[in-house]
Amino acid sequence: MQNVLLMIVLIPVFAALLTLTLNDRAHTIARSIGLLGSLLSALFALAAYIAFQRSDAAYQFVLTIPWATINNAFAGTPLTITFAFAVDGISLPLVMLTGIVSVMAAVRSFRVITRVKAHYVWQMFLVSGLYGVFASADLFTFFFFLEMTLVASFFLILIFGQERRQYAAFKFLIYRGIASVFLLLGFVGLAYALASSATAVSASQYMAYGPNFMSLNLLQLLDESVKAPLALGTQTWLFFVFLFAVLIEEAFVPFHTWLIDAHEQSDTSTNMLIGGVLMKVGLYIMLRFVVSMLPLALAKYSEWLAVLGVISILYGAFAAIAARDWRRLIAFSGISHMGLVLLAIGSMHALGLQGAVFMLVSSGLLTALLFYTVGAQAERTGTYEIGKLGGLSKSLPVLSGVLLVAALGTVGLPGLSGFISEITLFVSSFERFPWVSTLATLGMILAALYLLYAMQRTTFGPAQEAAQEGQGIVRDASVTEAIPLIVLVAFVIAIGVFPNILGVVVHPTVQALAGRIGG
Amino acid sequence: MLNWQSSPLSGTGFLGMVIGGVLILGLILGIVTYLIYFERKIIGWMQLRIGPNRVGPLGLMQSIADVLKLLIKEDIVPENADRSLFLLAPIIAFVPSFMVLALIPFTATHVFTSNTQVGLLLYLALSSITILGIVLGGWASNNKYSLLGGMRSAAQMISYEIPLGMSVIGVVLLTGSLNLNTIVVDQSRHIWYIIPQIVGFVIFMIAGLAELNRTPFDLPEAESELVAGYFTEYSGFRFAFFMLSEYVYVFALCALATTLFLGGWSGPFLPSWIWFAIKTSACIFFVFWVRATMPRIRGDQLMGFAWKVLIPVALANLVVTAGVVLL
Amino acid sequence: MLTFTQVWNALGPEIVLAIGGFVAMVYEFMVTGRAKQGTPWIAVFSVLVALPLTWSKLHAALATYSIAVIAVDDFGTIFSLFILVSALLVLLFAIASQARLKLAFEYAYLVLFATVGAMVICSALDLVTLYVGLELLSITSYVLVALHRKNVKSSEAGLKYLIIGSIASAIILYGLSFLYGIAGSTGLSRIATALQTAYGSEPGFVYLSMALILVGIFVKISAAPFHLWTADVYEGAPTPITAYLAVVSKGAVLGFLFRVIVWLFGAKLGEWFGLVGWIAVITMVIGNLGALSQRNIKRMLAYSSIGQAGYLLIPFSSLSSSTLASVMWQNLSSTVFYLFAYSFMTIGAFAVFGVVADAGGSEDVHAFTGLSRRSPWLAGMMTLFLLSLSGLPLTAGFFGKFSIFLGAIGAGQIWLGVVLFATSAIAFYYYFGILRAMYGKDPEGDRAPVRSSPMQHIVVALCAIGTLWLGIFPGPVTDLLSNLHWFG
Amino acid sequence: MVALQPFLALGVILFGIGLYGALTKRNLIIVLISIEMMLNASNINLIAFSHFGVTPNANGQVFALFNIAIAAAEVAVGLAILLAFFRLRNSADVRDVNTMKW
Amino acid sequence: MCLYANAFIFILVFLVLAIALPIGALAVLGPLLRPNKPSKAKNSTYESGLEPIGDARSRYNVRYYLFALMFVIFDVEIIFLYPWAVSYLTLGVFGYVEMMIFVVLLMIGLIYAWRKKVLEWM
Repeated sequence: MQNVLLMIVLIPVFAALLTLTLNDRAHTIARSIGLLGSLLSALFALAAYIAFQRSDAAYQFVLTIPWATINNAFAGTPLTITFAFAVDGISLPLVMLTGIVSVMAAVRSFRVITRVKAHYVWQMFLVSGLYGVFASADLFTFFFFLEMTLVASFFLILIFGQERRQYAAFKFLIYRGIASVFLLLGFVGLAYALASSATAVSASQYMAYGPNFMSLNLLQLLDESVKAPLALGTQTWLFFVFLFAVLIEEAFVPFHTWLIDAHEQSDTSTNMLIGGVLMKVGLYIMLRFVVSMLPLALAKYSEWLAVLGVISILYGAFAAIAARDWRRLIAFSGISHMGLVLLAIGSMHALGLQGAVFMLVSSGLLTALLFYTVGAQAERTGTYEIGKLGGLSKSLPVLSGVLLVAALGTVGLPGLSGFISEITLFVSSFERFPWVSTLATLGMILAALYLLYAMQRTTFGPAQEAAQEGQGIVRDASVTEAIPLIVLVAFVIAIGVFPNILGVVVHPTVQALAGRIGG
Repeated sequence: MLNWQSSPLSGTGFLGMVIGGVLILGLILGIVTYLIYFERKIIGWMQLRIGPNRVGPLGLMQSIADVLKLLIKEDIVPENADRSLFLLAPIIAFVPSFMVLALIPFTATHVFTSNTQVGLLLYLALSSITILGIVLGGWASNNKYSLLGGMRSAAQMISYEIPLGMSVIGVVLLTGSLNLNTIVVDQSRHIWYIIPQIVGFVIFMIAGLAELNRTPFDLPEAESELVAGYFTEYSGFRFAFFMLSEYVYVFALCALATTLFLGGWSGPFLPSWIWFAIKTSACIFFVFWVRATMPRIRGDQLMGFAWKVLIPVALANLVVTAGVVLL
Repeated sequence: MLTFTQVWNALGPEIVLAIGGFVAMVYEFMVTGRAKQGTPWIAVFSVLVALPLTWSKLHAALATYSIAVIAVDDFGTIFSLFILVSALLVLLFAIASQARLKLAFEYAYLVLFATVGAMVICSALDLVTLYVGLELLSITSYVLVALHRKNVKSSEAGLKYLIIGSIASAIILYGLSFLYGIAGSTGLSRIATALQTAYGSEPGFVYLSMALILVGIFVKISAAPFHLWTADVYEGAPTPITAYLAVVSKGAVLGFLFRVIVWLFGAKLGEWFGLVGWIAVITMVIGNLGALSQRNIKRMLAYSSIGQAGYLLIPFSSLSSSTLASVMWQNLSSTVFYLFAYSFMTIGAFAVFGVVADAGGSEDVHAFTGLSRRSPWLAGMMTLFLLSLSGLPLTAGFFGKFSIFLGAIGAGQIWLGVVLFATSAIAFYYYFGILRAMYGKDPEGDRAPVRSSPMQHIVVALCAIGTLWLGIFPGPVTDLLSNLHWFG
Repeated sequence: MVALQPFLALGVILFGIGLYGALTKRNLIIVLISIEMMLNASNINLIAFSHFGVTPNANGQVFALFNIAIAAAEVAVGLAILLAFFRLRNSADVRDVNTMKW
Repeated sequence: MCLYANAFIFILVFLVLAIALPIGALAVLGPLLRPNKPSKAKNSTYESGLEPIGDARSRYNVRYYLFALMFVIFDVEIIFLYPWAVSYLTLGVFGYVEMMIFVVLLMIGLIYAWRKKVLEWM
């Protein structure tokens, strides 16, 4: 099982390379390769889930491939860079999420009819990058795959987007590029700080690790940060570097505009991957690096996180109310929900952290579902504008039904995945920040308002012009279209009803993590 | 007392220098005056004419009369000329021609000679300044003939300067010094360098003639083509200075040839300066003889000859000489 | 008195190149017609001979091989290797472009002579040798730039480069003359010794000479604010020559910078190198911002190379904060690593640009429109080079930048590292602009594949292999670099 | 060092004039001449140092000789390029070097 | 002042004399002796008696420049032969070989110019 993660990451790359060799017109083969690649990766992810040691909080399936050594990297200390893969209870659910969403996106991409080959190539690269980000156990590996997602998404937006796709693609590139810079700075700073503090603590540790001491390997860094925690000053500036990167990555207010443009201009499958998976990366960074290795700074500035989270929640909610376009609405709603996760992290509690992970997965599934449905509707009616849609429940009962499930799930209806996430999350945040959390609940209430209103406008009510025009023939979801919907809905319900399928995996890790921050 | 060669400079030593300089100046003016006479006579005889014979006995005063005539003629500056350059050009041409005389060892005691270690190099360096005067004169006149003459002579002089410079390196190789006096002393001990360096000597004389713009290399002032070449617009004494510098160079070049190849002032029995005068006169006679004999060559032949014949031959001479010296 | 063996040991590769240059020259003017096409191959052959010779000099004992004016140390050797590899690529590139560019065949040996100059700069131990090498490189470069005699742009570029370059040379020389005055010797080691006392006794001269030399060098490596000539010269020069200027000239002068400044003014590093840090920052910012507004790809790449010069100055300015030898070695190896990476990706980018611009008859970004549909292979290669230039992982550019970044952080110059990557993020914009043209748009008009020759593909492939190799398996190179005894 | 200063001063003056001329003059020939002046300023320095310097030796003069040769090469190349430019643009004025944006 | 300088002071004396003579003859003696009656015709440019046509400072053949360039290179290179020649006897075989290389390079340069038809006048 040791290579399972490597397989997961590499299969999409092979699929992409295979697709590259195809003829430009071999659309069907390209689609099949794309679907098969995604499916195979997802199956391996499932295998990893099954083989995962439930009770173990530590990293599993560790695989380290040495890559390069920079001698004298810092005043005589060599720096080893590796390709290292491993998952724990936080990253495994996200790997699973990637698997589910990527397969659905691959199915969805059947609808692409121009430049099919290029679409699948970039999509496979994006998927591989996403897997890589979550499965990596080395700062360099992480960064590498993050950049891979950046380039791949750039091209997906650029080639397959709407009218203003160039603007959106470049905005996406620049924002996330800058975020990457800060991330890299944070990474190097982290590695450097952990190395230097360790040498200060004891020479024997240094000797024990030998020349491999200065490393970007996450396992070693974690180990080191437990043995010799960083000084508060160091933690603080690293914390802010990471925070800044995450704010941009995660499109928190005021850095949110790039996400709105990207979502508005992308095609559906890209939106599913970006909104469903890529937008979870920033908070994953928060959980992975900040919570585990900078606990002092986190404790000191956790209020900041809560406040930033609430600002995003409320801003996202109000902006979503004002949104006239479904995609904008989903984007703002996503920002709003991610603010919730930030708040949960700020609560510094095991339950909150668990809620955060749940929220990431749940929101990923629901966002993908929403984008899928909305995209499918727009394909038929030719518009995303809420005001122009209406009365679709008659002509499109399946799609409308799924939209309803998705909206309800996002709002937090019990029995769906959103509820269990929100409830765990709020429990812990109320304990720590009662006032702020009250404001956050207001955001959730607003979410119910805008989502249900928009859904109601679209699904029920009088049929609008656009819906009627809809190229004459309006057909409900075909079988191939319905499968992803059903699968996604099934997962949403499964998590809502049996939270333990996630919980058993997440819980031990989160407990261990919370132990570090005193939760 | 007036000797400045062997003691640190004093007032009287400086006086000696000045006296020496003035003496040479007077001497050279006389020499040039009679060089012109000499040339006209020689060419006349060779062409079965009489040459100047009206002014003074045997026409001896002819050149002096010419000089005086030039002195009292009007100094015309053309309207469109670049006035300051036009006025300056003859002086630029003349100054180096006179300065090189300071380097020639006329006698064994070389009172009138700057006995410097880099004499030969200085000679070549100074003499090439004259080209500037000629080009500037041609350009400043704003006359098509002048300009063309100036350009031609510049091209010719720079082309021939290279073989000239190369041809004397053989002599330097044999002596191991650039000091003209040492070169002469060396020859007086061994053999005149014209024997081992006969190729060098031939190149030197040919290139020297071309440097002087004399027949058969007198294209820049070819009367039939370019009126008077670069000094078409010059008149009066400015014209005289161009002429003067040309004849001073004839003398200086022959003196240099004597020094480098013919043993300079060295020779048995007679005083050294007489040996020097004899050898130089022979050289000068040769130069005039060539003028009387040879036709003018064509422009392309002229340049091609320098680059395609003289320079390779000079280099070959250099290689052979160096090899022989090494053995 | 020197023996021939000593000279050969110290200058073997240079001698091979020089002889190769003259053979190529004689061959070029003795044959006529199609046979002239053999000229650059003679040059390629001599570079191929010189490469293993240089390689064998790695780890050579300094004392055994060095002569008074030339040091055989690993610093010079590794820079020479870089120069030779780049020169080889440029030569192949030029051969490939020959059919369209109609370059005079003189370029073959001019490149060789310039390469000799560049190599001499990097291993010179004497001011005279240093300056002669510098001028050999510069003067041949002027000619190379102006090689298209019938082309106004080329002549103008040559003229501009000549004037700016000569002024810079003159300034450097003036600085060097004061060094000679201070030390009474032209040997670098003697000067270094003399300078240690001269800081106290003759501070004016020391600082004056240092300032003059630095200014001259900054002009030559087109560091801002002395960069104004770069874009014009690069635009006007024939494309292979542009690549040569961007890579070899810059690299060699950087070697000059390290050799002279670090050796001679080492004692005052701390005081002055903060200034170099500022220059590096300005250069990075101006280069990358300047590139944003360029429509002509050649100019854009020129500005990008200004930015790269800024990156290359970072290790140099990082030397200030620490006197640790290990910091210096790290900075040197990251510089050299980046130079190699820079060589592959820049020459590669110029090579693809050359193919596309020649075929399209335009140097504008429009020439690239829809390239991915017309020639996917070229588009893919260009993507690789651009990604490497923007510093994305698994390409040479990332690892190079990363190690420079590490060096800056290690020296405590975090802000330099931040500016490095922040300006790289700006650079995304214009690099991806080309990608946008290649992938985002359909070809205008001509949809046929871009005309190209096998030779062009070979050059591009070689550069791509280099870029990927350094990006994916940097290990061997970093090992090699970390085991060098830089200055013996 | 008493005798050194006048030479250095001469060098500075020459260098200054040369730099000024090279940067401001419009005629390209004059620019080239100015650059030559800058080089010669260095030569004066070198020769002055070689005679009056801390340890008088011939190195400076050798350096100066090399410089002269280099300067000759530079000027030859410069004139050749200028010539090519002149034949294309019929001008030797700096302001006409303007095909590309400066 | 040492003996070394004497030789050059002597040359300086010659320089002064060489400047003094033309100045004396042209600026001092000349105005006393010469008439000065400029007229339009007299001051016009001589062109075989015709009215001058156009400006004389036109472009001339590029050959002149090429020869000038050749001269610059070769003349300076020759200067290098002088110090070599002077100290030739102490340099020995090494010096010979080095200078042969130098001469061969010069020859290559010359033949280059030759083959490239730089030496064809007119």
